[in-house]
Amino acid sequence: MWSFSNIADTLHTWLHNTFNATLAKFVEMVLVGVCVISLFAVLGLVLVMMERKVSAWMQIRLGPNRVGPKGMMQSMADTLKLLVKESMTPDGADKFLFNLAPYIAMMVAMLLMAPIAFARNFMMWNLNIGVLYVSAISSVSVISILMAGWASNNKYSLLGAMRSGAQIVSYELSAGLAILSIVVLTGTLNMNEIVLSQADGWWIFKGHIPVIISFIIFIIAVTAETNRAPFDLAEAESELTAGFHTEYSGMKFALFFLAEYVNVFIVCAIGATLFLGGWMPFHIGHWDGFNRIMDLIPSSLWFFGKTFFLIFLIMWFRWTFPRLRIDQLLNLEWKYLLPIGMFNLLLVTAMAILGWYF
Amino acid sequence: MNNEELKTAITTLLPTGVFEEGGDWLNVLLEPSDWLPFALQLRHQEAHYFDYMFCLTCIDWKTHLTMVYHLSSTKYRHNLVVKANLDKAKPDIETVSHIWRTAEFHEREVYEMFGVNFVHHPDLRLLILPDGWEGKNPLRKDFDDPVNMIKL
Amino acid sequence: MVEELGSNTEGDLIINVGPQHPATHGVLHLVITLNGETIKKVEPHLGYIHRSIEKMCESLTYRQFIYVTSRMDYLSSHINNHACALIVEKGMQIEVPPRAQVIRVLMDELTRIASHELWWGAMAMDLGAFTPFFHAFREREAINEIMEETCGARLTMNYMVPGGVLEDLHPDFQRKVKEFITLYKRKIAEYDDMVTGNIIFQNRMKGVGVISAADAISYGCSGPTLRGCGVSCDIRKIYPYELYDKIEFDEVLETAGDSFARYMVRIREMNQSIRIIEQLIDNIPEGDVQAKTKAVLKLPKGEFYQRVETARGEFGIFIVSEGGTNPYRIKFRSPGFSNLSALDHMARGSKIGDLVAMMGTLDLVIPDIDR
Amino acid sequence: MFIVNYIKDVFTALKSLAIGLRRTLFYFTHHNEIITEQYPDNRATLRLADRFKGEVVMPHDANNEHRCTGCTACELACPNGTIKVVTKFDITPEGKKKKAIDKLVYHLELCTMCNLCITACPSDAIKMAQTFEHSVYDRSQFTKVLNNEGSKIMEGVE
Repeated sequence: MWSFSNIADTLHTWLHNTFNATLAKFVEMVLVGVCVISLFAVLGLVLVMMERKVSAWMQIRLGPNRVGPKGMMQSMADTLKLLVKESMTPDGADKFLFNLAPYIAMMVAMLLMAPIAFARNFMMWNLNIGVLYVSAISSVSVISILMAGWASNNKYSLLGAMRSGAQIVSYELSAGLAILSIVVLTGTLNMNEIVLSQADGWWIFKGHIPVIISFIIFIIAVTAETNRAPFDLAEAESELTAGFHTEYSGMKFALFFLAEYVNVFIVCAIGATLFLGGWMPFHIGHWDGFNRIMDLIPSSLWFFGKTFFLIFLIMWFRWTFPRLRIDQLLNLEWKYLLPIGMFNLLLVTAMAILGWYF
Repeated sequence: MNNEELKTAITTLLPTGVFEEGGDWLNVLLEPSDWLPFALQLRHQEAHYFDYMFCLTCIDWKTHLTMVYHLSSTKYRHNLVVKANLDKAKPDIETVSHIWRTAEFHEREVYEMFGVNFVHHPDLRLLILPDGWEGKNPLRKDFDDPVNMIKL
Repeated sequence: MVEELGSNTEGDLIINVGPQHPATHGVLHLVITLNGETIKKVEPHLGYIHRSIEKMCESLTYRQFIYVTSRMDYLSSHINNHACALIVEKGMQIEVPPRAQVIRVLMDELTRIASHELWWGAMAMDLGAFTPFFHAFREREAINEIMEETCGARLTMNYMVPGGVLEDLHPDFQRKVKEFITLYKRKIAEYDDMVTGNIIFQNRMKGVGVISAADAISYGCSGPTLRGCGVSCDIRKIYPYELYDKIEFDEVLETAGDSFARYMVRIREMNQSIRIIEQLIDNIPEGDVQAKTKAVLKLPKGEFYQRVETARGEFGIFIVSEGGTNPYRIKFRSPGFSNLSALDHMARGSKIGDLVAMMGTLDLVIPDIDR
Repeated sequence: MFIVNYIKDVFTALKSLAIGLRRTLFYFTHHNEIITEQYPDNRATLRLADRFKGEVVMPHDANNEHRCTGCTACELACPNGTIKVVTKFDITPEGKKKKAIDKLVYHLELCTMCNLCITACPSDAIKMAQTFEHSVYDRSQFTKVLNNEGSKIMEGVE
């Protein structure tokens, strides 16, 4: 049976047999680059489509249904439209930073892809400090937003960027604490090992209530970190028109847009890895028959299924809740999420020491 | 208070006021110079308590302008119409925007539409007309705009 | 612009909200002075949709000027038309047939519900929740269909004429209205689920945009804005017109004076409107829908004032007649204009996000303000 | 006590959010609640209310005859100057001059569908049509002549 890891291995051996080591390495790097970029494009299209359909059905609408079968090509058409649009740089903007910002947003999203385990034995970089790497790199995305807001020379953008700065810096903490609780339980920072530690059950089931609390905190914090409603203060439409990307148009806007969706995918992938067992199939105790059927489903499907479930969750929040105000947003973090998260970490640590998990 | 009672009460307040007949409400016509002290009494005297100004406008009678103030009381539910005739060449009247805050916007509207000058108004600027509007006041009868007004 | 405002200090941020801005629902232009996120001053600049309807009406006859008022507060155009019809009837002492009176009240209340539905959706959207907007339109659509069938239009109905209404009710009217009432009663609970009960929404609304009763009266606020402060000001109750003194309904009052109070007034007012409709829908008397009027209407010399309660507050018409076929001077006292003047007072010291919540609960309709 | 209130706050907040989430999930899964009308596709079945005020038209019968006497009542009733009646004099067989319409010009772009012209018309010559797709490429196309080419007044209409 084929799987991603088999394909990768076959390709690896073939390349090394055909070319010399340096060239083979180079070709592999190019291939990985192409894969990441195409994954980016596909993810952008799929997630935009998904968002539009989810929102439409919640809003008793049909959603896009004209372009292509069942409207599936709609986001393709939109991308095409954005590509051919004039990408303007306003007078008085800091041109270099203004044009740089979307690429930084993009680059951050790309870098975050590296340590994610997409399927059994299939990841770009089996990094031993994967979790730390992810939390470190994801903080960089705030720089692109601040840069965009400042360089636009627009007051709305500036306000949006400042809001976003305060927001991301605060919510990093609770996201970090939630991640830490799983690290405490597994004793490793390696994404692959975290997945492997869940072979006998996902952490959300194994870890009792403290892990469920961490999971809820994680979901809330990453929703805020990716600037999605109800925490979309950085682009709050009814207050700041479009926040930090008010002045962006055409492809530069599309890059921000894409980066937002890819960020959503990545944080959901991390959430799925940490709490829902990554590519690990769903197993129930000693039901061997059931477990074997579950094993038949490819590991990549498990991974994407869980990730998309979490993405749906975040979209569901977006289309249900009103937006918070900036002071309430910070209140929520500093008065509720952070204390609860810290206390919860204490519980998890006690649990880990005493071995009170399955 | 009904109109008759109001009439006697106001006569004591303002002996020079002229009452006009007709309409649902009591109409009193006064000199512009009497307006501010009279307004203060209407607002603050417990027996009258006209705390709600629901309409403020002006009429261009070609020979003169007439300010019309519609007052009402949320406590006693009585209404009063106060009018003051203004000289068209020098239409000055004291502002009442510090007594009824709603008058601030309404007076700005009357200022630009009729050219009435409200003395001591805190912020007498154009409100509805575009910045830098020059020329006549649109709601006066002699205003003519051959471009934007469609003649039927 | 900066020089004009005068009172600025170093470090203040001056932002133009509008004329094209998602939260202003039209072409309202607010110049706000900010200190960080905190609002120091809000200054409305009006007139982007000013059509000088008052001047236009001076050249229209008493039959014609009714239709211009539909274009002012387009969400409660029926009630505006009603005020016009009432003032002509008052001036000429026209007796309106009982059937026409009932129809008018029914239409007024349906319009009020439709207006509040749109407000509810738009208000939730201002606060960042998009879904309620579409749900509100489902109920509003049902009303629009009823209007379309009977009045022949969906927004600017032009159904009131001096002396009655234009045409008799459509045969389906009663059935459709009853269907709407069932739909409404089923769906109104969802409004609480999605918006009213939501903790984020409540935190955004409670204690925001507080105005005291005395200030609200001084600013000339009316309608839900004033009733949210606990001041009884429903024209239907205190100066009844048409049938309203014979109908049972409660004036909705809240005491907090904040955005949430104004919100609750509107939500509860919809239920009262449903109550009025339920009372009348089975008791429409038979008879004419239009009184016999002269071909040319002439108001006697004098001054006339008529106030009605629109969805936004007290709408008044002041007509000075010289006895001719046209009004000599006409003044529309629009509720939005006075309500807007209180915005600066409410907004000082709150955050930008709150400004949106305040504008939402004031329910601003820009043509109503600019006229 | 503070801790109890704190926890209570968190739970009531979460509960209120869950209620909202349940409501949107209901609509997400119940597609029969969708109310979208796919407009250009349902043109064939779309029927507007009989009283819908779309535009003013002048009905003609099979003999290309209308009921308009050219009395200009509609022109006078219109608040916006939408209708312009251009009259001419026909010579009747008896040799008398008779007033009739040459053209009834209607400016759709000025019309507010107020129905005043219809109520003013003494001979029911004009009525409201239920059309609503009024978009055209050029503004001049909004100016319409309501009576057909070569049409004349119906017998017996005064």
